[in-house]
Amino acid sequence: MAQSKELYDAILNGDAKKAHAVTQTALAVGALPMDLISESMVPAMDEVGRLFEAEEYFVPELLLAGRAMKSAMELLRPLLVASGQKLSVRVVIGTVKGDLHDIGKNIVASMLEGSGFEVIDLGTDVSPEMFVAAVEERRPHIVCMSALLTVTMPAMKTTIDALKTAGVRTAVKVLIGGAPVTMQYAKEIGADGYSENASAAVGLVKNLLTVV
Amino acid sequence: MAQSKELYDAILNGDAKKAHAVTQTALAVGALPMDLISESMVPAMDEVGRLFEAEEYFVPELLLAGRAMKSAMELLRPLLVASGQKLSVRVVIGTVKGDLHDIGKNIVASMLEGSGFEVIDLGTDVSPEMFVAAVEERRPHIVCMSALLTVTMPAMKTTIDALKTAGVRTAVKVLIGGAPVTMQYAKEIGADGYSENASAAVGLVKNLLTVV
Amino acid sequence: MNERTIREYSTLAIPSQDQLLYGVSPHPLTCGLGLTIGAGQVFPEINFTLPAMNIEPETWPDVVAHYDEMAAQILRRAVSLSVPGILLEFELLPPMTECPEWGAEITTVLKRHLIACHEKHHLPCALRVTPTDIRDQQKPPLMRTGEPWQRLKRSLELCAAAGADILSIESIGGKEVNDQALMYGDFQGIVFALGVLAPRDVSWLWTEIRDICAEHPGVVPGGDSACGFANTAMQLAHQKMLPEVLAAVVRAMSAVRSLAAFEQGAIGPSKDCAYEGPVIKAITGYPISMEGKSASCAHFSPLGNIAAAMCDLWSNESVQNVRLLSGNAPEAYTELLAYDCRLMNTAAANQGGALQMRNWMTESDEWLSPQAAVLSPDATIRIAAAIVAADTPYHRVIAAGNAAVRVLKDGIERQKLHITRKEHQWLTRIDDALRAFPADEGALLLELESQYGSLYDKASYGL
Amino acid sequence: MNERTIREYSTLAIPSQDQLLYGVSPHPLTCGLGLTIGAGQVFPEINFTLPAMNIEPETWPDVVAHYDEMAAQILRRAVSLSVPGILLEFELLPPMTECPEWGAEITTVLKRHLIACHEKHHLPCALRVTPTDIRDQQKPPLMRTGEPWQRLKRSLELCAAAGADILSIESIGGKEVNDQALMYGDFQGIVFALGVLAPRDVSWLWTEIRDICAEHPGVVPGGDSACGFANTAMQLAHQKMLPEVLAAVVRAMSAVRSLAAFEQGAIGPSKDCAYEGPVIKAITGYPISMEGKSASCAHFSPLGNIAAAMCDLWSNESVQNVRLLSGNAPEAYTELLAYDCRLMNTAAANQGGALQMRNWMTESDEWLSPQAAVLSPDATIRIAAAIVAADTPYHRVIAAGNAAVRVLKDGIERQKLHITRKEHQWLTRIDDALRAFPADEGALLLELESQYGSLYDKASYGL
Ligand code: B12
Ligand code: B12
Ligand code: SF4
Ligand code: SF4
Ligand SMILES: [Zn+2]
Ligand SMILES: [Zn+2]
Ligand SMILES: [Zn+2]
Repeated sequence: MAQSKELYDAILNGDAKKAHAVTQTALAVGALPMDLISESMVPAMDEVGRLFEAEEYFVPELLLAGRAMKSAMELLRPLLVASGQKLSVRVVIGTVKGDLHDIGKNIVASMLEGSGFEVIDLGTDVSPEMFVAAVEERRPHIVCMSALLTVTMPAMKTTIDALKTAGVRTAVKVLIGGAPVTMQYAKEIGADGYSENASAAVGLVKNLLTVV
Repeated sequence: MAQSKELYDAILNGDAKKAHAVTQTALAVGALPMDLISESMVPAMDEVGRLFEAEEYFVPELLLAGRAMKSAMELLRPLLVASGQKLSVRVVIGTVKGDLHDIGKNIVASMLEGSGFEVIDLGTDVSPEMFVAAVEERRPHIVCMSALLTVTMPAMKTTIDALKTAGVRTAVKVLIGGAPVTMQYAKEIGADGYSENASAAVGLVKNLLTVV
Repeated sequence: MNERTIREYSTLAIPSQDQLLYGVSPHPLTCGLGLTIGAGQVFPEINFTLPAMNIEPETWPDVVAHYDEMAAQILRRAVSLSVPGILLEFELLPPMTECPEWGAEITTVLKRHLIACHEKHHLPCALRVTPTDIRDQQKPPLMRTGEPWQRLKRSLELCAAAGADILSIESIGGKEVNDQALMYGDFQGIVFALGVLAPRDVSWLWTEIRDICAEHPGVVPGGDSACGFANTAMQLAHQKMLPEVLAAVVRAMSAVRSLAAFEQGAIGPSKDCAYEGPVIKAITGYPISMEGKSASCAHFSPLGNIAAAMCDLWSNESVQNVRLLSGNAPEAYTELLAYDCRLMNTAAANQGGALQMRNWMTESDEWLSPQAAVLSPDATIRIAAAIVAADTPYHRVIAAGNAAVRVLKDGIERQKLHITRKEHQWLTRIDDALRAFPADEGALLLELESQYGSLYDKASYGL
Repeated sequence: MNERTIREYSTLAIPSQDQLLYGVSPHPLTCGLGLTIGAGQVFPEINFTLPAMNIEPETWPDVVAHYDEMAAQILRRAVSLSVPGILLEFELLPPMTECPEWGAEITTVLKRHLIACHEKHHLPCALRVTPTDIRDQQKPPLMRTGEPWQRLKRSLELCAAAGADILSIESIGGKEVNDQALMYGDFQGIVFALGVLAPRDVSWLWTEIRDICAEHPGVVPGGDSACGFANTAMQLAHQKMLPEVLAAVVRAMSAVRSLAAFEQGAIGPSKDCAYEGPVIKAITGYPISMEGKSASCAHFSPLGNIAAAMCDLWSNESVQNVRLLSGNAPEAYTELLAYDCRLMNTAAANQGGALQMRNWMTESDEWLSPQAAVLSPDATIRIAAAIVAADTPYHRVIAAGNAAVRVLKDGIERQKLHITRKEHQWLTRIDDALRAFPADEGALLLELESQYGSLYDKASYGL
């Protein structure tokens, strides 16, 4: 399909404007939203992921592709919602209380978005109360916490405890990450997963969802 | 007192034969055992400790002095026991199960002996059961455990648990040490104390006794 | 909007790379308890931090106990290895800056150890204290006003009063723009952050720090670090998230903002994690601290040996108080630093030895990574010369970037440096971007307004 | 009782200290996956172990996961830093030797990583496996018979079958006497342990190991270490429990027992913790592994740089799999080793560079500690020459002790070495003791019978 290839390329090249335009044209000539997603957009993002793994793409290419994907999705999302299709898996993400490092967290967020998840980014220095509130109000499937300081790592545990106290711990899967975090620590504090880097984080989320 | 000075010197110089002989003579001319101990022997061992701290003495001098002290004590102990004087604090010491390193443990044992404590050395590779049996049979005031391997450190906890199960944990104070051991680990497993080296270990035992 | 005119540093304090050696700098610095830095010997700078734990009133006694233990063990090792001098760095953790009294308390504890050790063993030593730049707590961050700045200022003051010998900081002005620009590989945004915003903040901040030092006799204004810019890029390149050539060019450009601290009165030693140090040293002649393989406890790098080539202090960046088989990690890294320094000083004690050793350290890493290539003595002089030849921070950043690109291209041409096709494309892209900048920083500001305008507070930069 | 006659090594393979350099040995060794040791370059030997944890059937999967993770991270770093080759050492922990299948399983896991890495990145590499000498489980220990020896033998066999490229051991024959003699500073007992008991055990044990290797083509009999003797003395001296001069003399004497392994067929590389390595290299010409500042994770030492002067592999001794700020400690120490080796190799690539660098490494530490003084190239040749000039292990140990005492006394006379009054007394005492030994080892055995006879099993030493 010609159109599909154009959208595919626009995303691969991180061209948001083009992606938007191509999608608009495709919809006008009657393409189905789900087809565009599954035949052009998802394969494009898969290829982006592959190129990144192969060290052919760096983060900038990745983020630009994600941005292009997003601009196409802006057109598709209302149509999908209207047609009642359950689409999006929601992820709440933030850097824990006391910690202002956000680069790693941002990359994880962007890659999750790039993979089609709905990401709610709470920013940095996020208190346990703020995480709890976000879970209660936004009903995400996944909560991601990032910490780069050894002295803020304990806030991950505090946050999990707060989710328990609020009675919402079982409603979400909790993932943690950041340089000082280890798998063992994740086990210790009762998180559902940990990964060393952003691409593994995407895999982790996908795996967890098959279990949700 | 001339005689006292001779005994003092014999111990300081690590001359076991001389210490024995001098003590014998002193007792023959009517010296009181407790006087010999408090006026000659304890001050001599204190001086040995001081020289060691000042890096004037090495372990060999320390051990030889301890040996001299012991040879004098052999003569005094029966007299003290006969006169009903409560003298000795008993320490059970050993390297934990799976661990064969014993040099550090031996030094701690020797220094405790040198300081006048009764030391029961269970050797290396000592199982929790053996520690429990020793506590039940010998009724020590203190149990000392040594471990040099990170993989045998957990045996310290197992041993403390075994003491609890046997109902004798509260009857003794438990000290632990060895290169990989930390104060924090001691706290974690509920030991009563930890020290980094043998001379500090002696101080530790003395401190604990004022609390026993 | 005015472009600020730069008065100082239109020439190099060390004009030739043959004089750019480790252990010596034109303006040696005597500080603390008899420690003279840059007068012939390299000394260890040891930096240490807490293991994973909470900092709160209940755990505070444990926190103090950790620092107490670390200082005792570090100094024990230093004495036992007869180091000729040592610098301790205390980098405050955020809660210790939030609550300035806490940072000051630890400062006191550490200084007490140094004094005791100096009295007993005559060890020349000093204490560097680095409060956390906590000004980025709101978005956009306020740099010159507001609660965070007030606390940071008080932290600097209280630490100075409590016994700091050197004050340093890793300031973050401009980072709010740089972070995003870096992640999107947007070279314009990076130049704006490093050439317009950051130097303005550094200049302002260091007049404050200089004044605080002036009020506390004996306390030295040390230096700043482009850590949040260039080391972030390095970490990202290390994780294959950014091209190495981009990280290398960012490194060179970051020197301009750190230089601004010296223009306002900093006199060194610059921060260990400031790999822009050699450029600073070539320009100002003040001693610098560096870290490389010695900082493998804190981060990996392609700069293990070359980083030492021109250092005056040799550091481990940071290590947690965790137990290793030998003892605690801070003591272990003290031993490492002590021997590395001893080897450098031994070579330097021989005629021509420092130059020989420096060249080997350089040769060891120079062409294995673009990030190492821009750190060689040759590259240092080229970048430094380009900077002083330009007139404003904005132009200096472009000049530094250009010089770095030349260093890399020359290496490629001489078939010394080998990079992937992908890295090549990026290098060309950067080269092109550098040619396309407007002559005037005001024009760039306008151009980027829609993209970055909401990220930063103009008043915080006097804009 | 017969004195055994020594056939081999009556001359030095490297007779002059100018040829005694790092990275090169007369008999280079090719092993594992294309790794050639001693042919010009120094490679990292990285050794790694578990954090504090139990080893038991329930935790076994965690144990395997730790080794898996460590191997992956170490090799990732090695590749990322383009090391020209690497040796991994797996030192079994006691339960892994008690249960030989366990040790073999980890061996398999590690070898699998090496093979994959070699295939993907063409990294020359090899695996050294060192089972624990568990023969000292009863008192007195049985060396040649009994359950512990059977398990140890099986462990060596299974590890060889599972993919070990080099077999090594740190054998403990004679230690049962040496431990006590050392603590009482009884020089007679020490000489008896190191000159009579230990060499007999090493000779016997290494015919066994040589035979096991012969049955597993490609598996190399590496070397032994006097760790339980000389490094124990070093640790005790470090803690100010024994005089440094005693530890230094013990070090020199310990070479005799480790040499016995080579007389029976070991061909290197000798063990990292065997600081007697340079003497072995001078005598046999086989490559050696050493450790110094690089092993600060495992133990402190006064030998940080000098230990590298003549090494062919540069090791970290052992590090636990604990998290540092950069990553896990084994990966961090891999980085350190990689850069240290790179610097040495860079110098060696220049004409005369290896000699120059070696001399600086030597000069760095040589006279700051008696333990360093006996490790210099000059001291190495003197001790090695004294050893080969004597006829039996007993006489060799006395000769090595004498040579070490001369090295120290010369250093003092030339006012290079400065030791305390107390250390002086000990040196004199040792010197006197060395003169007073009977000519015949049988006489010494009789003399010490009452004091040490109960500590060791005569049959275990063929006595
Ligand atoms: C850049 C940086 C900064 C920048 C931060 C910029 C920013 N906007 O984030 C600045 C300069 C501001 C900074 C400040 C400080 N820093 Co800082 N910083 C770093 C540095 C060099 C790189 C961090 C980074 O961005 N890495 C790149 C990203 C991509 O990697 P990442 O964060 O690990 O994320 C990846 C994975 O971990 C994972 N991941 C991350 N989050 C999550 C979440 C989930 C759910 C999952 C699954 C995965 C995942 O995926 C990511 C992509 O692959 C590190 C050094 C290091 N070794 O990491 C120090 C470091 C973290 N900082 C440190 C320190 C001490 C500080 C300061 C306290 C310094 C000071 N005294 O002022 C302040 C603290 C500020 C605060 N309150 O938080 C120390 C921490 C020491 C400790 N005791 O914990 C470090 C380790 C440096 C060191 N070696 O000493 N820092
Ligand atoms: C000598 C030595 C040996 C000798 C032991 C001789 C003997 N009879 O003890 C030999 C060669 C036999 C040996 C064998 C092994 N060893 Co070993 N050994 C050492 C070494 C070099 C020195 C230990 C020592 O004696 N120190 C001197 C004494 C005086 O110090 P100390 O024991 O710490 O004791 C002091 C204090 O800790 C304190 N203290 C000690 N106990 C107590 C108790 C109490 C109650 C208190 C209050 C205080 C206290 O006071 C003492 C005096 O100040 C250390 C290295 C090191 N960094 O410690 C490795 C070391 C302990 N060994 C190690 C290893 C791996 C082994 C082996 C497994 C090697 C192998 N693969 O074959 C085997 C294990 C044998 C076994 N089953 O236990 C590792 C442990 C690693 C780990 N994962 O835990 C170490 C740390 C070496 C290293 N850096 O890798 N070893
Ligand atoms: S590289 Fe060092 S100095 Fe920099 S943020 Fe990091 S920690 Fe601070
Ligand atoms: S110094 Fe090394 S090799 Fe030796 S016992 Fe110790 S650990 Fe084993
Ligand atoms: Zn920094
Ligand atoms: Zn730092
Ligand atoms: Zn070893």
